[in-house]
Amino acid sequence: MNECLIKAIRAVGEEIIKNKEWLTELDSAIGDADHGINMARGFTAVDAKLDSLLGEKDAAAVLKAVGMTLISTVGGASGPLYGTAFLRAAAAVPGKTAVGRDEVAAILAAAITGIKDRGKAVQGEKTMLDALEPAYKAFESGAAEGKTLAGCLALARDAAGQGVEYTKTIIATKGRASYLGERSLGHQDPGATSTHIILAALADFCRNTEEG
Amino acid sequence: MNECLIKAIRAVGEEIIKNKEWLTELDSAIGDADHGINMARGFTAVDAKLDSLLGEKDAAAVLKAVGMTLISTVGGASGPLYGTAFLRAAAAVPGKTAVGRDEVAAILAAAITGIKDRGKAVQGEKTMLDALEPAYKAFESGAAEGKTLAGCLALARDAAGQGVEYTKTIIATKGRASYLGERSLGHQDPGATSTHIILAALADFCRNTEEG
Amino acid sequence: MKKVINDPEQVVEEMLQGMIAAHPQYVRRVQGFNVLVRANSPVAGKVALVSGGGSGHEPSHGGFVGRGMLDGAVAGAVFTSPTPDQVYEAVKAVDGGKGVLLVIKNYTGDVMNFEMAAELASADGVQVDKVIVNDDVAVENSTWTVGRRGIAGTVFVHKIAGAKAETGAELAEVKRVAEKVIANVRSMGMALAPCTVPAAGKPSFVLAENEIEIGMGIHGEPGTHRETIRSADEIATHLAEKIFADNPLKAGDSVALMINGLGATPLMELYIVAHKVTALLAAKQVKLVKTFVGNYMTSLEMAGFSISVLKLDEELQKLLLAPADTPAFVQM
Amino acid sequence: MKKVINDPEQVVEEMLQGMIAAHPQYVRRVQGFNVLVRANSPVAGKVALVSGGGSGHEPSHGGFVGRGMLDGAVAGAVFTSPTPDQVYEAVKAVDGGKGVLLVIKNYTGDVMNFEMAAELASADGVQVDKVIVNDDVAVENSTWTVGRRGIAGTVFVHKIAGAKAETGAELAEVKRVAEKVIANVRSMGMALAPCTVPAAGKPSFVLAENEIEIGMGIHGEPGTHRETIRSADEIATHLAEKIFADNPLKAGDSVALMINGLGATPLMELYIVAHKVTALLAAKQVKLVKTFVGNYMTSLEMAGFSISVLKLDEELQKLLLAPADTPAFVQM
Ligand SMILES: Nc1ncnc2c1ncn2[C@@H]1O[C@H](COP(=O)(O)OP(=O)(O)O)[C@@H](O)[C@H]1O
Ligand SMILES: Nc1ncnc2c1ncn2[C@@H]1O[C@H](COP(=O)(O)OP(=O)(O)O)[C@@H](O)[C@H]1O
Ligand SMILES: [Mg+2]
Ligand SMILES: [Mg+2]
Ligand SMILES: [Mg+2]
Ligand SMILES: [Mg+2]
Repeated sequence: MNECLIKAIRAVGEEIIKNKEWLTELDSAIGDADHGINMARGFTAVDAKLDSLLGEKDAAAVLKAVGMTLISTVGGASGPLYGTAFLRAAAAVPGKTAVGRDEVAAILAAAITGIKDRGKAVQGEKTMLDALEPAYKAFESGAAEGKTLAGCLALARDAAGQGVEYTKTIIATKGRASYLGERSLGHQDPGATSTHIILAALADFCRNTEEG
Repeated sequence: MNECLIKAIRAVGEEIIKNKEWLTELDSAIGDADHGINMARGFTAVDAKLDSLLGEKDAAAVLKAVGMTLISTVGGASGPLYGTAFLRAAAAVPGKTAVGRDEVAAILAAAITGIKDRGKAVQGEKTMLDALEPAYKAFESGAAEGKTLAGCLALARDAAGQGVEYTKTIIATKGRASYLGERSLGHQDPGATSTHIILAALADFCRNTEEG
Repeated sequence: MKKVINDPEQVVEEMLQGMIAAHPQYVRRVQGFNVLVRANSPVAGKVALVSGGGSGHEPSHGGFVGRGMLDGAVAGAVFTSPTPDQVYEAVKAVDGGKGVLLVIKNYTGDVMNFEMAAELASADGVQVDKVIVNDDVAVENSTWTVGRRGIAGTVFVHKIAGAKAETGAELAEVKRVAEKVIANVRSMGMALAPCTVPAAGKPSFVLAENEIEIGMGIHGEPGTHRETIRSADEIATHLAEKIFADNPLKAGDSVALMINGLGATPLMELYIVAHKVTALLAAKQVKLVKTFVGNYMTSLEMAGFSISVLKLDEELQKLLLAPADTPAFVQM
Repeated sequence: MKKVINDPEQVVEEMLQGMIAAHPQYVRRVQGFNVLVRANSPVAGKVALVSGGGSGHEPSHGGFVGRGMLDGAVAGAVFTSPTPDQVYEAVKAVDGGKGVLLVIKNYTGDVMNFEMAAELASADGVQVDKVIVNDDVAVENSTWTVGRRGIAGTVFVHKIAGAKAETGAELAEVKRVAEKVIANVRSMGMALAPCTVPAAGKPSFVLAENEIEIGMGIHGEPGTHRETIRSADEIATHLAEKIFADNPLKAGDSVALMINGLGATPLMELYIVAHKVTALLAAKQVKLVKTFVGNYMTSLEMAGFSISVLKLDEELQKLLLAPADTPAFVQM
């Protein structure tokens, strides 16, 4: 199953790298034109790191390695934030060798807490949290309805997508975009967008796995 | 008659200033884009200087003041060259209170010697000499044929114009344009052009004076 | 994108190699990291200063590594904060036993990455403290933002805290002086033309032929607003007055002034700005102790400039005028 | 044309006023002239150095007026040699009784105007001599031209002859050293983008997005040829090899290196060039005594750079490393 986790993370990385230019373009509108570049650099390094973890049984060990790699390669604001999210995710699934629906729920919850601890933002400040928090809620409600992991992730992805749309309607009060004041209106947040991409990649990956 | 000289020099200045942009454009092709700016600055200063010379009877004094003014305001290569030309012109008409055909011939000859002494160029190096030397020759042949001052100056102007055309066909070996080597081919020399403008203005002025 | 580079992915690496090849008297590289430290680091018996941030602000920060200023500089990717492990290596390489002060420009990414590094180094038993520079008055409503940004005024922090550290002062003292500089320095910038992050390949924004951007940051991010270009005197007065409004000056005050080029603005234009700003200060009967005109905190090849005014007391003045010897800042 | 200026006709005047307002410790203006001299000029018992040329090359030359370098700098209109009367005033203001050396860049206008000034000053009984700098190897066939141009290598003449003058040496000695520098320094430049003379209002040439100009002068005049843009390493190698061909280096030789920005090129790119050129020198087993990277001899906001290599003997090396204290060049 951790082979599966590794594959899932690789799938996430592929999507991030595919969207490198788009994310950078979004960041050039309200930031400093590097979000895609940063994330792609990070997930390229993660991909290499995962090669050395192929035999790893412990999900927490994989997640921790991913977190450390992101922290040491992404930089900027998103590096410590996504990195911390993965480190906390690791701490949320100690010793687990299989990652199912409940584990993913715990991972999402821990990631949110980690991002909030590190970045001191709350929902509504035009950050990745505006995608991740609604995604987690949707995931939880899917789980309450007894949906599969893939089903829950599909809900999470859609909620994240709505969260991205929502970021267009608000003024940034955290991160670099906050310097723009009203000028940040109308633009979607790059970090929320990358969170959406990550969740979409995970949803796709799990649907294919469950179906295949 | 020196009132006339002063008026003639003012007429020259007007034409130079009118052609400021064009001369600069010519210089931007094979030089450093300042010949028109330099010459216009110089003749603007000359115009102001002439105000203080209205009562001056001595042609040499007027020409010397013009030369000094050009030297101290034009700068670049053309400043010392045109300035020296006027200083030498002054020396060629000591004490004269009237400037007729013979005086102008002496002035042109002295100017050429001055420019050559100062700039060490000869004809065919793509400089102002390529306009001035044929102009002087044409002036002299007109004088030999008994033409009036205006007639001689018309010949000089036309010869200078041909000289300008000739500069398009040669490679510069003096001044800034020489750095271009073959790339200076096809372009007319800015300094030859300003010499042509000066002679044309003088020819016009004298024709009007003789006719009027 | 037209640049003198080899590979957009290698610009930071090759720049750092160029810096150590050019200035071995001043700096060496911490092997395997994008960290420059003094050739003789660690300096025993001295608090060490570490700064850094995204690359593209050269000579900030590597150019200020040397006696009287920084001990170490960490270079992130272009306009991207360096990662904690890089900062951590810098701290370890420069610590001479008296502790390390991190000079951080106030950007979310910089603050988080440097703080994570401080946590790592503290866990190792290194005494680490930090100051956060936020001199940019363009960002007005700081209750609604993450606070003002750090821009060119940071160089005054390097200079003055660096001079203090050189006296053998304790970490708390060096930090106190750095915070005093931060409390007294204000800056604001503008841009005529954008810059292009090599890896992005195109300019981060576009300005019309008659448009300028006011309140520029130093990362190619847009400023606070755009306006039609005005005369140098009008622009300089506008920026200076925002600075004066935020940190009022009275007759008899002493200041240091920096007219900082953003990368592509010729010194001629910077001196034309200096001409106006020095006149504004003279009109206020403010004493100008020293003026710095040049490229200190750049934004790649952005055209534009920033003005920084630092109010000086006797302590700051003495430290400002103390000697410094670094690749990009030498003072007798 | 997008510039931080007030009036194209006033740029030199306002720049000079800005320079004296910014650096009263270093320079003062000769009243009524576009001449900057040391604050304490004339310095008695010392040969004085005067240089200058068109404006737009800042920090050349006013930025190099100060102890250990120039005594006076004359600023012409943008890219236009100053007039003899201006140079003459500079000579008079700095002559401390031991004579004055004029450092002239080899351009027809500069040479003629400075020579006319020398004639005026000599007639006054001032001991005046001159050297003409012609370091630019781009201009090859010097029998067909007025000879090579003077570009960034001129700064080495200022530095080294300035240091010699500071020792109290006689005019002939200072001149000898200046000529030795001229004999041993070679430079070559390139441009990515043109510049605009304020009074002209538009760029002096146009380059396509993928075109560069090789063998650039410093007056916005075209270079020797155009080519398609190549990598930094290739361009740097091309320029360096032209320099090496003109003044061959052998293992064990000592040199100083200058990677000079033309105005709009970020330090990052200059250091990428430095990375390559220092490697080429190392491969030749040449000893690199000191490397200067930055904007020393600019061409307004032109993008591009030049490389200068100065072969050093013991005398030149010692003088190069001697202290200097000027607005734009400080060395401990
Ligand atoms: N305090 C914060 N909390 C959560 N997310 C944040 C915070 N600050 C910034 N972000 C996220 O980081 C993204 C920008 O990341 P990136 O461009 O990589 O870093 P930087 O802004 O340092 O260049 C923003 O779009 C936003 O989603
Ligand atoms: N040695 C010389 N002898 C005669 N004329 C010269 C010489 N050198 C340059 N010129 C003339 O000067 C003109 C350029 O003048 P200008 O642009 O004002 O000076 P600069 O070249 O210093 O910028 C050239 O077009 C040429 O006609
Ligand atoms: Mg960003
Ligand atoms: Mg010219
Ligand atoms: Mg960034
Ligand atoms: Mg000129």
